[in-house]
Amino acid sequence: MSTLVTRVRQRQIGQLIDAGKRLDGRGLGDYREIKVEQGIIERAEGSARVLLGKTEVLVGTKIETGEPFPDTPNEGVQTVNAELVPLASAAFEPGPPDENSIELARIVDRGIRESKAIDTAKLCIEAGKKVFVVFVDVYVLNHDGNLIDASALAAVAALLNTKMPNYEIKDGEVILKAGYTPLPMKSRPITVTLGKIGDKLIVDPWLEEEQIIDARLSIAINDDGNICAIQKGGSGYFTPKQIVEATKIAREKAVELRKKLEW
Amino acid sequence: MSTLVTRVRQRQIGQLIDAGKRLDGRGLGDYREIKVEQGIIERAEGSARVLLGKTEVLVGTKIETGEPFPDTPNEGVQTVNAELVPLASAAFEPGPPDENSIELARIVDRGIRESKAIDTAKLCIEAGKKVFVVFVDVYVLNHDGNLIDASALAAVAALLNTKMPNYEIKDGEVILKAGYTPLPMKSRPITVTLGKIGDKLIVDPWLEEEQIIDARLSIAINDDGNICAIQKGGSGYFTPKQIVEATKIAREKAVELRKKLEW
Amino acid sequence: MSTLVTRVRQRQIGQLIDAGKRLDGRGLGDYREIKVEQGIIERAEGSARVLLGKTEVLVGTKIETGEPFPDTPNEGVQTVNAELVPLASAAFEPGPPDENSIELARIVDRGIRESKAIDTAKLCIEAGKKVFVVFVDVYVLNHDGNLIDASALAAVAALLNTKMPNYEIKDGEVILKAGYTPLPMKSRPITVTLGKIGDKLIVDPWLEEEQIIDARLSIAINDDGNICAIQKGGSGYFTPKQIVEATKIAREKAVELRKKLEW
Amino acid sequence: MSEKPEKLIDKKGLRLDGRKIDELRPVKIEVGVLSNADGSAYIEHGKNKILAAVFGPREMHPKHLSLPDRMVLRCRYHMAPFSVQERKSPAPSRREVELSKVIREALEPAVFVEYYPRSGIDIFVEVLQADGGTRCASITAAALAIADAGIPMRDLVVACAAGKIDDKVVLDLMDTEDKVGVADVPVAFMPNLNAVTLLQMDGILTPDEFESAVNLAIEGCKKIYALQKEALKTKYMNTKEEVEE
Amino acid sequence: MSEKPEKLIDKKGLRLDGRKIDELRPVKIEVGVLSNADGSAYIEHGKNKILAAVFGPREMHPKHLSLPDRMVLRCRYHMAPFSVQERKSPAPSRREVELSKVIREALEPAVFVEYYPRSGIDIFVEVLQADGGTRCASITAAALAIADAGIPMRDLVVACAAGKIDDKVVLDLMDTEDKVGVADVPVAFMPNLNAVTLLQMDGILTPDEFESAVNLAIEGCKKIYALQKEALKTKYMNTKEEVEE
Amino acid sequence: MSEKPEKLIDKKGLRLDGRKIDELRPVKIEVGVLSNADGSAYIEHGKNKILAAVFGPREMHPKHLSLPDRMVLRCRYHMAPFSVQERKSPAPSRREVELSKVIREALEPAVFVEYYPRSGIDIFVEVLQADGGTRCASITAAALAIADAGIPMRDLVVACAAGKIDDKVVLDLMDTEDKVGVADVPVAFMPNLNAVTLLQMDGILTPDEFESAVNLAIEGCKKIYALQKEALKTKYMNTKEEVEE
Repeated sequence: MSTLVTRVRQRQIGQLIDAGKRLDGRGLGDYREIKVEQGIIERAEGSARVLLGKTEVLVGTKIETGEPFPDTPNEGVQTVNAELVPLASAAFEPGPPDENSIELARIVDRGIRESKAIDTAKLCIEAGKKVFVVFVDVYVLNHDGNLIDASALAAVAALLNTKMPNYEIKDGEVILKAGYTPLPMKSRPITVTLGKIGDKLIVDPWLEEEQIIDARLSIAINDDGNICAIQKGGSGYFTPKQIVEATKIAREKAVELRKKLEW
Repeated sequence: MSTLVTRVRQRQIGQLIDAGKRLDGRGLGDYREIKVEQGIIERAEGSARVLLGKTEVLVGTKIETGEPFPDTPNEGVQTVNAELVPLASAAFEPGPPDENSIELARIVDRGIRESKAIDTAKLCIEAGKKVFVVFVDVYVLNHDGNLIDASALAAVAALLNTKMPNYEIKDGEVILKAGYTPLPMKSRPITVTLGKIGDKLIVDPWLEEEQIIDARLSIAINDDGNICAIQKGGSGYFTPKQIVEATKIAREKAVELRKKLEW
Repeated sequence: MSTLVTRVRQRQIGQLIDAGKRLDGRGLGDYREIKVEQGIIERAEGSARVLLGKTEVLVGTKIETGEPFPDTPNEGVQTVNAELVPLASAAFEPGPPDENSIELARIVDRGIRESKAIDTAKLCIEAGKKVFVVFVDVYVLNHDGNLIDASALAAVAALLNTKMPNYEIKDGEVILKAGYTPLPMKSRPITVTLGKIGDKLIVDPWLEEEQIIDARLSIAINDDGNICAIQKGGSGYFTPKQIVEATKIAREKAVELRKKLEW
Repeated sequence: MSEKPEKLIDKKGLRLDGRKIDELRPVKIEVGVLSNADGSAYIEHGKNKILAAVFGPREMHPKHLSLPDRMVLRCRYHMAPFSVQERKSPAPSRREVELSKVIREALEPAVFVEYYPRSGIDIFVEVLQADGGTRCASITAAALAIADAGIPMRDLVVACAAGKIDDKVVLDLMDTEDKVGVADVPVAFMPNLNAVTLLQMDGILTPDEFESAVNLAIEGCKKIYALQKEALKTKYMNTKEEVEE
Repeated sequence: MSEKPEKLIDKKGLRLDGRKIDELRPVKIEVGVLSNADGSAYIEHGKNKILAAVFGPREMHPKHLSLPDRMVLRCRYHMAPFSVQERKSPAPSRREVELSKVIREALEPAVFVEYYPRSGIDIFVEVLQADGGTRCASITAAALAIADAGIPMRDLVVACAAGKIDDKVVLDLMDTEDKVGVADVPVAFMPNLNAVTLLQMDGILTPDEFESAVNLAIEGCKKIYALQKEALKTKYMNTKEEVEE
Repeated sequence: MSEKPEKLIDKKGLRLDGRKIDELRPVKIEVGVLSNADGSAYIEHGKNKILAAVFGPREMHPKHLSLPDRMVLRCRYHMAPFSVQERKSPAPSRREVELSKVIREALEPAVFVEYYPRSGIDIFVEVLQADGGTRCASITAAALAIADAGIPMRDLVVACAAGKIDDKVVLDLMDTEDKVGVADVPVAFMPNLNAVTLLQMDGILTPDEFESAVNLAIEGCKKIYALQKEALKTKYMNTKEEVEE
């Protein structure tokens, strides 16, 4: 698209939102169509694919044994990594993670960690020495906006789908046994991202909207409606009043999105 | 050389080969002069220098102790690294290995590994815990074409020249004893590279020929004449018939080159 | 400053030095004002800040346990790192250490190491297995010339300020006890840097002088006046006579600088 | 680690997954699966699940990599951390660097690179799940992604391996056969031009076995070639329908 | 490792360091502390000791990062190896990369970026000692460094956290409260514009607690804002004196 | 690990390898040994085996590193993995980075850099086998490689160390003497200009010992200088013969 066309279109998107409408027909508080598929990568301990409109994110989990952190010797370890895979967008380049993929990984990580979604106490094999490490790899396959919500949803869906190997301990060695147990989960945090355009808040901004929003606010909501993580992004600001409004919207939308996990 | 001169010269090289001749007087199936010197780096456990025309490759081996791979707990480890040392060519730049040096290392590695040249079963110190690791470092000192064959030959020559420390095990610790034993070797694979120009195959392309060949085929041949590794390279193709022809030539030339190791 | 102004000014600096004078009024053998503050970073095991004119260097030390080097199983480990922090100069860029910061770290390291300033024999916890590791982190906060002397002085000041945790060993584990002991120090090496301009030697060149000196010579002097490390830098040379003269000056100035540590 | 099976071919001549000696694993191909790439394709070959995408032709960055008389191909073959048994670090391994190179060189003979001087295309291959033979399936998918991007080609490139397990030359090794077997010979092929564009070999084969393996792999290629063309046609039909609606 | 305290607030309603629930730690600010930077500031906020420096506006390297219609801000938040309990490697951690981004985005709304097209500024933050709340203190100092560099701003940016410890919402968590507490809510604010430019949250809060925390943090910001302006004035007075002498 | 010898000098005043106190190790030099480099030299100094090559003068990449009024020298000192007792990783160590710098600065005073503005030369040094004193032997070889590349020089640079072992100042420390000895003083020298271009010291020396060591090292340099010139002459004679044939 030429720059001129882009600008005309951006102005149009902005004017529509100002009037409470969106280019793709959604209301300001509507998500795009959401599809969640669980268990599609058999080699992974757990996996899920989320389609949020044309945005596509695949999350796979792997479980390995490792050492606990010194300050939590009785708890398993959770580690989240995100790859903005170059086939997802002409703007993504191969190479070590940049600030965008690091921020994405850390937002997804925080939503799960702060809500204590994984029951890490049940992942301890030998206190202070050996625990299970849960690797959550977020793989962005197509970028059409709002990677945060799609990634967070796919991560929780993959964790709910994750199986742990049964094991026993003989002479300090972990011996795998037949069968699997589901990964012990305590909650299902949902992250809802809102964009601010002028004095309007929109839910689930897609790619072209992301290019004109002043700022975004991503809010993780726990099963009980409490807030468990927040991240403001972008070069603009929110008023305190907008922040309170955003948390209300996020709590409502979280209920809606969480249903996608009950399939 | 100016681009024009280069093109005229390249055309000339191509036309000669078409007529079954080469600029340096060789026949299509002839190697350049080959010199192999073994044991020139006293600090290394083994070493060899190969001159293939003006192409010069030095290989040094080091032996250390380390852990075996989980799936081969009773076998020593072989690891090949190649450096396209910047003094070898204006085209080589210092820095981490690029795709050319990684491919070179992996071709050399595969020739040795797939032919089971090193008797890795004899390099086990304590099953699953401690084995000997054989480092093979390929050091390209002057690049005048066909680095693959020169490197593969120098690597095998260096391995044949490698001495292992005598040792005994006391309380789980490796105690070195006086004297050395030759590294246990089971075969001497030879890699022969052919270039394709039009419908002609040439053996041992040198630098200027490399710049005009469509593609190359590197074939590792074992002592018994069997094929143990192949790598096609370059942006062209071979017909199935040419591939069969190439393996025949490779088997003949391998016998010739292997004699250089018996010096 | 424009290039022309710079050149005029550089010529002026050069001419003054030729006449035995310096732009800032110092004599050729004078240091700028020196301030040493010890113990300003409470989280660090030791710390010191040195102001050498406007040059500002902060050094912090940390003590951790680690493995000794195989050839000195009974000795603790000293490791020096230097960061040319980008806020210290428009010429410093963030990123991995470049040759200048590596050289700086190694000069500081050598002054301490070769004078045996730290009594590393007293830092052994369990021979061959566990020793104390002393991390010396040199942090250049403002660059106005002669980073070497400021860094070396700050490093020794920080080491003299360093406290070690008391500990006892139970079942091979290090158990920390209440209280601290000073890091055992055996000497206080001082590094003196001289610049050569034409046939003149100047002490403590500041930023603008550094840009016109032919070469520098950094000489570390021990408490007893012996020489314990030297580094020539820069693209010029010294005559043998100048070298001898430089060592004499360095021995005198070292006495002067060492007094700053006795505060 | 799974245990090594003693026999890879049973008395009836069937392999661990019930296939005959010259039988391909099931192959499923879809073209045009990603909205942001200029061309894309998805392949399931056995349990391999692989996405390929092409961006370009476009200007090269950095510019000095571009060539005055032809288009430059760049290729990245990459495995997802969860695609294999033990989690793989996302940083490219030496194996991935080598495969990126040989895959690029397998595709290049098919592309009319002289049509787009001073420009480049980027070919990205992501292995979402690996099951032996990922380089071959990657080539098959990447060739389709190039075609889907509308880049003129001499022919599609299709790839398949043959190999030796127990004492037999067989088609299309899956993971266990690849690891435990005697030899593996991946081959990429342009059927219309009778041109082999990738050839590698691991293991030990007599010259005769090698020749059989190459020929068997080429037979496999030809079968997958039909599926490639089918997938392209399906994409074309759907696009046509969309346009006509 | 220090042991976890059982109670973070005592019976008198005082915290481990004797502060009341809505009390800030001592804050000391100095502007113009580095001679080579175009602007600089030093802050002690509790035991946090942080230096911020600004270089620019200047040409961007590499040039292709510059923008035709605005100035680009770059920011590096970095911790000295000796700033924390266990020595930190000088290589940037993932946490430092994220904080560099959110700090930059907290400062950007304050800067008239359109005044300096095709140019850039570099903001360098060095944490010399860390004590909880380093990102907030970094923003407070960095905003002053930008102002000290003479770059036109809509307002200063000031930052402070609130959080929940035991069962209370409190102001300005120090290290132990941050680690042992229930939740932490760092907020950056432009008081004149009533604009929140950084907002993060860790932990669990009810919607009401969250709203209280945001409001409390903003109150804290306003107090530090007064100190910021004081520090700027002091720098200006000193400079004026120097000029008049 | 080899055991530490108790005495490095025996009763007859001879060292472990039989040398006298002021005796050099055997030195063998060859110029013009690599066909692709613009200049090259090979040195065996004791058991040190070192190759040096020069490329240029040529355009600098990236261009912004070039200077309008002079040629830029770049230098990489690098050790082969098999050059030392324990295999060395091929990635450059901090020691190699420092030595690259001091070697470059030892060579630079000899080169008429103002003759080639906006251009650069690359000096590559590869230590194939190390035996103590590699930096000195590297300088000796690199200076010849520069001369062999036809770059105008004020003088050759030649280098040699002196040091203290047991209680004596001695010439040209080999590996064990370097590791077990008291001090090491590597010196690079331009004999015609009486100019010391590299000077480093490790260990402890009194001022008098230091002065003796520098003088002894310079004597060693002068002897090697003769061999350098011999090697250049040999190269020149051979080239002349080739041309005349």
